[in-house]
Amino acid sequence: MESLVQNILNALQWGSFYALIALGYTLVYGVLTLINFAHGDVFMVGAYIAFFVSTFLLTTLGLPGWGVLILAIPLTMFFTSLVGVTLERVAYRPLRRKGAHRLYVVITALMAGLILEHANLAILGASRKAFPSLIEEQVYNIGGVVFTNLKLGVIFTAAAVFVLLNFIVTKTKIGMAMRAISYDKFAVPLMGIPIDQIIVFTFILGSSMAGLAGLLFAMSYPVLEPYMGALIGWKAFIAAVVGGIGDIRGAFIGGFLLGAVEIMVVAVFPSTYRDLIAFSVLLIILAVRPTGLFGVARHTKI
Amino acid sequence: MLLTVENLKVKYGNIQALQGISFNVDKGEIVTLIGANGAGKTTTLHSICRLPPPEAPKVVEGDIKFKGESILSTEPHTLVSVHNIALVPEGRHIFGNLTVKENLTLATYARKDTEGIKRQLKHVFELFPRLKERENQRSESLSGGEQQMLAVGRALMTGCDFLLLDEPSMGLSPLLKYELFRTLKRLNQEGMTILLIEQNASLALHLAHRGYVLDTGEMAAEGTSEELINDPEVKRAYLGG
Amino acid sequence: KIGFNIPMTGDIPKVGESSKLSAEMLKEDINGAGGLEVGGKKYMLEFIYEDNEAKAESAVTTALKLIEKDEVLAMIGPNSSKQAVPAGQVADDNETVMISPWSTNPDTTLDRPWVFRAAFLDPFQGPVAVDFAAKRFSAKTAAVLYDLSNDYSKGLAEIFKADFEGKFGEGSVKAFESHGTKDQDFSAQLTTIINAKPDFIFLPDNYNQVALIVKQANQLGWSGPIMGADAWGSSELMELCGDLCKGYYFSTHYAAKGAKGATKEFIDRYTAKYGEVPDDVAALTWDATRIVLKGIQQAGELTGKLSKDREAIRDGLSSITKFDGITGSMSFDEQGDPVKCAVVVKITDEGEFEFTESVCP
Amino acid sequence: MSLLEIKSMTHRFGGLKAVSELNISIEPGRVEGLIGHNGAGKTTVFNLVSGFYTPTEGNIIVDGQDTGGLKPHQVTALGVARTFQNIRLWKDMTVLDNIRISQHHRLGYSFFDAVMRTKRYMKRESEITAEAYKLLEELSLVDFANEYPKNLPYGTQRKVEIARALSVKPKLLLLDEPAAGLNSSDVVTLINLVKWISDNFPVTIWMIEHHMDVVMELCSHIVCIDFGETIAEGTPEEIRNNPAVISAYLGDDNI
Amino acid sequence: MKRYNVQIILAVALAILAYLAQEEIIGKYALSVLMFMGINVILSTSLNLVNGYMGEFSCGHAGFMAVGAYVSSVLGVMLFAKDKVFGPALLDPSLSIWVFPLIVIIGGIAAALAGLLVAIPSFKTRGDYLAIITIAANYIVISVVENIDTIGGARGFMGMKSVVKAMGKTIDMPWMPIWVFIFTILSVWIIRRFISSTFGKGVPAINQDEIAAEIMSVNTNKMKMVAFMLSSGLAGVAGALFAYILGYVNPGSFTILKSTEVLVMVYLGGMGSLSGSVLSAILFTLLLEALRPLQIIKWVVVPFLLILLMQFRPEGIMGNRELPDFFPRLKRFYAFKD
Ligand SMILES: Nc1ncnc2c1ncn2[C@@H]1O[C@H](COP(=O)(O)OP(=O)(O)OP(=O)(O)O)[C@@H](O)[C@H]1O
Ligand SMILES: Nc1ncnc2c1ncn2[C@@H]1O[C@H](COP(=O)(O)OP(=O)(O)OP(=O)(O)O)[C@@H](O)[C@H]1O
Ligand SMILES: [Mg+2]
Ligand SMILES: [Mg+2]
Repeated sequence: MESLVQNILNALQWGSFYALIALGYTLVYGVLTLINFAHGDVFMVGAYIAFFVSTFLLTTLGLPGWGVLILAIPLTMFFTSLVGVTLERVAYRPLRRKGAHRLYVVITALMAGLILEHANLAILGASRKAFPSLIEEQVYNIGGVVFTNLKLGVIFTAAAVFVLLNFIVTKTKIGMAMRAISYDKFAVPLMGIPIDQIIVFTFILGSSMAGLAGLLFAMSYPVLEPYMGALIGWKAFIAAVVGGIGDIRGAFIGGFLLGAVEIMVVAVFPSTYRDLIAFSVLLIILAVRPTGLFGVARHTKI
Repeated sequence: MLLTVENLKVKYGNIQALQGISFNVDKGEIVTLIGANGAGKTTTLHSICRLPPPEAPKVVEGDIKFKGESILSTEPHTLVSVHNIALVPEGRHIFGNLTVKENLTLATYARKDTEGIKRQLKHVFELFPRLKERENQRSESLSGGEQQMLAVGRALMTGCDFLLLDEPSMGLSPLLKYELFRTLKRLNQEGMTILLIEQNASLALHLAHRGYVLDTGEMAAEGTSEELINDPEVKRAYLGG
Repeated sequence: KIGFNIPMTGDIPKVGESSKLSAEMLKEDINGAGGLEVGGKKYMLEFIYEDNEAKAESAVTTALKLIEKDEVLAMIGPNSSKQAVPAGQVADDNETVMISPWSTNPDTTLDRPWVFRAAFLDPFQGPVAVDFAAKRFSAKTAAVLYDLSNDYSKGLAEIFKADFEGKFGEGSVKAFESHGTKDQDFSAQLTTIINAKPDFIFLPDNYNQVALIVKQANQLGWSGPIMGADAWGSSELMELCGDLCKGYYFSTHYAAKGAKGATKEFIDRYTAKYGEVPDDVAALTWDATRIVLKGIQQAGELTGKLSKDREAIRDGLSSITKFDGITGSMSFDEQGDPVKCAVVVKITDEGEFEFTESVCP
Repeated sequence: MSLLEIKSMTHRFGGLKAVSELNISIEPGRVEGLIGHNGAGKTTVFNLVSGFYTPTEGNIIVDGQDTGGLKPHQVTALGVARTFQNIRLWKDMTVLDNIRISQHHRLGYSFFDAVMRTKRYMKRESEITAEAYKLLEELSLVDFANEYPKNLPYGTQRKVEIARALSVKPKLLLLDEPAAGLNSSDVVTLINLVKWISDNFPVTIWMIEHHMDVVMELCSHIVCIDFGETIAEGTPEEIRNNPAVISAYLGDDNI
Repeated sequence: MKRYNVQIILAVALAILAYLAQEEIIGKYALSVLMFMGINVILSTSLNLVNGYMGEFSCGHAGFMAVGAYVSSVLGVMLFAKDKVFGPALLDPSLSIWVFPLIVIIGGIAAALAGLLVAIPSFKTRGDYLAIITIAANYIVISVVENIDTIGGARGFMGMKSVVKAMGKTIDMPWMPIWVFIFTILSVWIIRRFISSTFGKGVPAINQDEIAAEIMSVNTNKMKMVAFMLSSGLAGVAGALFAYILGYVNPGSFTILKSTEVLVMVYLGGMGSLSGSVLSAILFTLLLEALRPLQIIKWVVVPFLLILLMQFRPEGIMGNRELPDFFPRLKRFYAFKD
């Protein structure tokens, strides 16, 4: 029993990261139908930015841990969104302007991801970085269920981010504009909407969330390496799709679902079958709901 | 003159779609542009609205002036938000993944006057009661006619005073077609300037004050509606008799 | 002229980097002293580093390029078995000596007279851990967490399990859990393990994962002993793991703290030069390269004819009966595998790897 | 016997009843019309007949065979072809390919024939190509055989779409608003084309159209539906003067 | 006569290649690069069938490659080599020359069956949903292999070299380059013939308008199945050859990274351009070899070059055209589009 509750808690934490990254995938996808394969690596860069920001604040300014954290959150989000926006400006936008097939933009994203990884490797060397611990981690044990303040913080943040993004996308005009662009780019300027601004805004949102995820991730799993974003990025993409890509709720639920499936498979079955079972479960979900949990099949009027 | 088009030459890649056309629209007028398929009517509107690449036709020569100012280098969205020009595009291009209400709201993106928006919405629902009934339906499941109403309603929501319409009656039942034209007339009486493209030339000319006839990228005839209706050339080629 | 077939990009760039740094240091030493003396003549060393991207097919083309185009006398690496096994085939087919510093898969050298290695095999290290744990922790039960996609980790885990259960009976390994190479969250596996209440956890993982696993085990309330294997032995372990790893043990090739003689000298100089304590890859590459050099010296003289020299080097290598490396003294068996001792080290409170016990085959 | 019989067919989209208890039968050899207000369910009826939707209730019988449970391509093989309200040609393939591909149901050779270039393949391929050219010839589209549809004028695209449907060798040809977007002179051409097809091919034509001139000119029998139900049927004359049709559909042309 | 021109040219090319390899005029290194190039050609052309011609976004090509590699390896080792698990050789080694192509083809067939795993969901799903089904399929294949200890699990599987050696002992020829050459040509040839037939043109019809295709008599489900199975089958063939060239397979060689490499080749060449895929596979392989001296920087430079290339040719090297569209004189030799 405790171990079930314990694993639910584990799943919530792990799922939070999938969810946070999946949200970024889904935002960009929701607007441009672009699978931004560089997103996992933007997350990695986010973690590194968090690392540099925190060590700078810790050592050079000598701030206390909690102060560093409070400053590091906005700074990391800001710098990471710069990375995302730069990618958009330098790599994706020119292609869009030329009317390239969207999959060429996807491949460009893939390439951009490779560049981020290996530029990091070339510049910083192969040594892994240890993320400094910013807050005193408290281990609580309630009835055999063990958790830390960090774990709760992560889960709470993911939920808060979801609520915020969901509000932006469904309730505000800018959110409507984002959805409109994904459906029919042609008519958007006719509504007086500056299309490029909306796209940049989307990238800012998505990559700052990746930055936030990077910071939290680095705090929870304090070993940083250039390839850390690749796998989790792919899996978050899968989570986003299973939830119904382009849908904020889908990404959120999908992320937690994937986290839960991975954790629960390990908890119940021999752990060597984890990928096998986890991905089979996802296939079954897609077989039952071919457009993901929240995805709506796009009507083709004929 | 509200809108002046001077010697407009437009290309798609190497294809010259407009060979240098000139026309103008005055405030409060309904002007119609008729012509065969592929004559360049849509191209003309798209050049005015400066659609973003890659759909954009390339203006190689000539000028488009709005209220005496060239609008060739303005960003497309500012035409709507600053100059109050709205286009109802060919093929409707409604946002199918948004509800009817959201489509209408979105069109007010650049507007800040909450009161004005409210009034406008009421007005649109008055013009098209069907839209009110379908307010919360995903708009891609609307029928063709309903979508066309939405496209017009959406253009009105931008708060425009100059409306460009590209074949608005395409696919509409006769009943609705007449209704739409009556609506356009009413809007015009309320002060809206209208530039209308229409396949059904006789209907268009009956509505409009003036008309232009476009033929493979060149202006073939122009005049008041009466003059054109009675022009034997025009009659033979465009009025089906 | 010696070729290095190492992963500088891909999954394990650190391995390539350590190899390269270590080899560079050795080269400077020898060339600084006027070159390597073979049969009375001095030769300047030339090392060629090629990136195999941690990919099997790339390791093969790299090997062929080194052997054929660059005409190296011998090849060091590849390091991990995924690349070393196929590259070993290439080396063997093309009659060029290859020595893998790090690969532990028996297939790498099996029936390949031209292929050698510097590290001991998994079957040896598993029992070392069993014996040590039984003695030191008086353990009767154990739990294992290993990397399923890493053949080193998997092999070691399986051998450990077989040996442990052989000693303490079926079921004494109370949990046998796995994870993937790039995983970062191990909470579910650890929950299972901790609930099984083993006497200790055996963790044959790479040091970067060790850091994460130990931290997460702590967060889940584990306070018992953990024991690891040679892949822990990186200077980065302490940097990544911090205080949490202190007090744990692992078996490895050499102990940095309390090292004497050549080993100590190596460690000190490497540390001074690169600002980090050499990890096991660095030490093994150092030894592997020196073994090759010794093989060359044993060959007597270099004729300048490639195939003949290569053969001479192989014979020279096989004839090495005893080699005193910084990772201990070793000799090669008929497969080209080294016979050498393992040491078990303890991570001290200062974060140093302290010699605890030496286990020889 | 009727070529097509729709028996008390109902179709729902979620809660919306787009077609309700509809009974229509189409007699062979004629040109028939289907009119109705926007959203009346006309296209939905065509989608049901061509097998793209399966009716919630009721049956569709084509030439004596119930199409229940058949896939669209199987219905096509039974002899039902159609055009679309918005042109749906394969835009990046030549007109000739467009025509050839829609003979897929009677290719008569397999994957292995195609890869091995067997005799059968060679024979069928040349037959198919010859038939396609013949059809293009008849519809005087042959000049465009190697053009891409996207580069053709709108009116010609409509015509190519009709040609593509004919290449199926249908017994029943469904035309969904063929005159939409055409200007007056193209409309005249279209009327002549449909007449000519009806006279020269063994095919029954059923069309949806909002252009009253076209419908009145071509159709010998017209059904008018509203909210998925028949509100009137008869000859053009009867329809034109039917008060229900006027109030629900034709409207008042005084602007 | 004209019809046979290409066949003759290819046969001569094969003979020259075999001769050069036999006499070691091209070294083994160059030869191995050539062989991997051939494999990349098979991979990129076969993926182009699904991603370019059919317009799906399959990202798990390496999974099918793995199936082909493992099935043919196990089969070959079982038949012709002594192995710890599979016991002594079942057939006489001299038969290996004749049986080897069969083994490769069986590897392909096994991969084609695995392709069904993806083809069937594709009836209902398109685009990006299908993309992750292929990714999942890739993961599942790897996971299955890792969990089967008889084929080595993560440790990998070997013994294929002895099959290759058996061929060489029977008749002394550079067998692997010959087989790779033959299978590469064969793959391109099959795909080309398939997509130039009216039957095969159902595939791009699905791409351009699936609804129209289904309603205008194309059995879309069947076409998808054929396309997916052909594509994954050829990937399996490539995998089989890959396994025998290396003499060793390891699940780590067939991860999603490998899949993305193939993706890059397809889009670099141009969607729906067969000659583009061939060309880009060749260029890509050469580029990676040529830039070796850059070491770590290589993987910054290569993607950067590719991004630059896409800025200038946003439709890939060839777009959706074929070589003869650029060099009309080639048509004299061979009509690429008939
Ligand atoms: N995006 C484009 N690329 C290339 N050529 C185009 C493009 N759009 C239109 N054309 C060509 O430009 C010419 C004018 O087209 P346009 O769409 O303006 O005609 P139109 O008068 O609106 O016709 P319709 O009544 O069919 O809408 C035509 O010959 C058309 O083929
Ligand atoms: N896929 C769908 N999902 C939900 N509702 C639909 C769908 N397709 C059509 N409808 C609804 O069914 C009704 C009938 O639509 P249909 O397209 O058949 O109309 P129509 O008679 O062809 O109209 P038009 O003349 O405008 O083309 C409409 O109210 C429409 O909103
Ligand atoms: Mg137009
Ligand atoms: Mg309709």
